[in-house]
Amino acid sequence: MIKAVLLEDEELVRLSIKMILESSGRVEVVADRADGDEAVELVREFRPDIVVTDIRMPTVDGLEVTRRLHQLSGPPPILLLTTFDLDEYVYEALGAGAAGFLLKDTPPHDLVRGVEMVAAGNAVLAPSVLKRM
Amino acid sequence: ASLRDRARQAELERDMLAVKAVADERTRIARELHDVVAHRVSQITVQAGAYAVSSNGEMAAFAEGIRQIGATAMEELRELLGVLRREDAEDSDLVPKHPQPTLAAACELITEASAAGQRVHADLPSELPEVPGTTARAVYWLLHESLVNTAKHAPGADISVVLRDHDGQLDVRVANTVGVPRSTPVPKSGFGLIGMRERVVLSGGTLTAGPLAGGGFEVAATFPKEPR
Amino acid sequence: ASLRDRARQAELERDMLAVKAVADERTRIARELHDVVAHRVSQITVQAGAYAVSSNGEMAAFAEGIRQIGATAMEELRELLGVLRREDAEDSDLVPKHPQPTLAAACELITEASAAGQRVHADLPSELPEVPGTTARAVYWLLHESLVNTAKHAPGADISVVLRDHDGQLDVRVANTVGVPRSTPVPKSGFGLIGMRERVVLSGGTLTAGPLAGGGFEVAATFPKEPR
Ligand SMILES: Nc1ncnc2c1ncn2[C@@H]1O[C@H](COP(=O)(O)OP(=O)(O)OP(=O)(O)O)[C@@H](O)[C@H]1O
Ligand SMILES: Nc1ncnc2c1ncn2[C@@H]1O[C@H](COP(=O)(O)OP(=O)(O)OP(=O)(O)O)[C@@H](O)[C@H]1O
Ligand SMILES: [K+]
Ligand SMILES: [Mg+2]
Ligand SMILES: [Mg+2]
Ligand SMILES: [Mg+2]
Repeated sequence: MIKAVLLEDEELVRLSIKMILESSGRVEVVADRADGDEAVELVREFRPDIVVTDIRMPTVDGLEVTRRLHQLSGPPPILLLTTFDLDEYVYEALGAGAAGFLLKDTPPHDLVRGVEMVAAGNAVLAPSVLKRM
Repeated sequence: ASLRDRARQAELERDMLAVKAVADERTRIARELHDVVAHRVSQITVQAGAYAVSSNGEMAAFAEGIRQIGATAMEELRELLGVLRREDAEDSDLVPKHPQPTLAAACELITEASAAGQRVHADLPSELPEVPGTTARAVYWLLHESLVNTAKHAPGADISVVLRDHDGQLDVRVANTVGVPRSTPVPKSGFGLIGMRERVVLSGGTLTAGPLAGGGFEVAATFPKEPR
Repeated sequence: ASLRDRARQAELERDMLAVKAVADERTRIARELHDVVAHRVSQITVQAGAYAVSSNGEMAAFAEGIRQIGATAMEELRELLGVLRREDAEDSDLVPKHPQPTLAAACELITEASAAGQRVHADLPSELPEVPGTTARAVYWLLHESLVNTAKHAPGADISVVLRDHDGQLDVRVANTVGVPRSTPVPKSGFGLIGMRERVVLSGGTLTAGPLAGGGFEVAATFPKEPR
């Protein structure tokens, strides 16, 4: 079972993504929060295989989460989720060490697959971004 | 400044200002679309995705239908926003990539509407004429909006679509009977016919649209078959 | 043409072209939005509406949630389309169209909210200070979103709005009591406060927003009165 920490500020979206990941029977969301401010503590406490995080959040965003986690020794791989692939932050976050990035409206099975891939140490990019790179 | 300088300056500014004004406007609209509309559509799509993997079969089927429409809308929004944000002036005209509407695609709308349960009777020429792109696009969106409008404002109505190719022009007429009165009112905004008229005019054609004397509604347009 | 004519002509064209370029662009985008995006969202909303009356309770709740977000998105799209379509040439200057929010317009929101039945107590300076456009705009949207949020998340609450003009800065505080609990849940998305914060930060101000210790909610911002 893949242990995931999920960060997403919108409750509706957070619950939905949790439901999608857990319905696969292969991912367990061990902690979920509406902000990135506790990311480091959560990783220390839960030792997740992956951190799945929204880019835009109220105080500590996905970009800052990525930076903070990359100061830890042996940080878990990070998968960014975004509403939009045109987000300027995407490139910055990838530069900061995120392993992948997917759109929130990725079909459920592809989202689960993305999480599995990233947790297994691969890089995953939304097809629409790959096209532009 | 000398008059010559003033003239040169104003000419330069004229061009730069127009470009900049459009760019600013695009940025603002793009922002609004991104922050407001795309945000909501994404919420819908993600939530529908969660229910699409539910073990309740009926629920999953319904949610998957919604999820697919949402995902399509997101793609379309991305495309529109991509165009709005694309800075290179060359291909910066807002040509919609998505449906590249041809007359054949327009006629397919009729088949789709029938499949979706609308009662459409079509009278089309045996061979579709060659027409300029602006005409094909205008016909496509005219049919699209008319069929949507009928479903919205006159559900259950009989619809007649006629395309006639004669004397170097193309006539398109969509008419519908009254239909079943709605129990709950639908939101009316009136942007559909405005856009329709603009597209027809852009292609060099003319449009009339309005209620029929005996009840029902009619949209009728005439297009030139040669580019203007 | 004489140089003088050329200069005058170019200056005139400069202004007209910019206005026309923006108008054309808007019109194109408005059509695309209406025909493509609004159409999809409306499909979602209509379908969800049909299932919202399902006898399967879980299904009905899910569908109603989707329907509400869809309906909000449609409203927002209509508003955006209305803005894009607003034709009156006079005020078609190239600055953002939305309400051109001034502090006075912001304060009018309070009157409107009272008229609509919200219980607002306002404490405003006798004379509204001059502030930069970005500040006025941020204050406008702050008040707008706060009043909407109160109606949505704390119906029936007592609302206090305070504007204080002191020491070269402008303080704005909107607070509300708990209000009556809702029987049906409203869709929450959290976009409002994010947008609010972005606007405040853009104007060079700072914002805090969150629940009050004794229940209720508070939004408080401080703005510089000089442009940055
Ligand atoms: N097929 C039709 N049958 C009956 N009434 C119609 C029909 N088509 C249009 N109408 C009337 O004409 C009005 C304008 O149509 P239009 O498509 O411009 O706007 P709308 O459908 O109300 O809103 P939208 O901007 O979403 O398209 C409608 O509100 C409706 O009253
Ligand atoms: N006046 C208020 N009273 C009580 N709770 C509030 C108030 N304002 C905001 N909240 C809480 O803060 C959350 C975030 O508010 P925000 O405006 O960002 O989002 P929203 O209103 O849920 O959705 P939307 O994106 O449509 O604005 C709300 O969901 C609500 O829980
Ligand atoms: K977001
Ligand atoms: Mg977010
Ligand atoms: Mg219409
Ligand atoms: Mg809100």
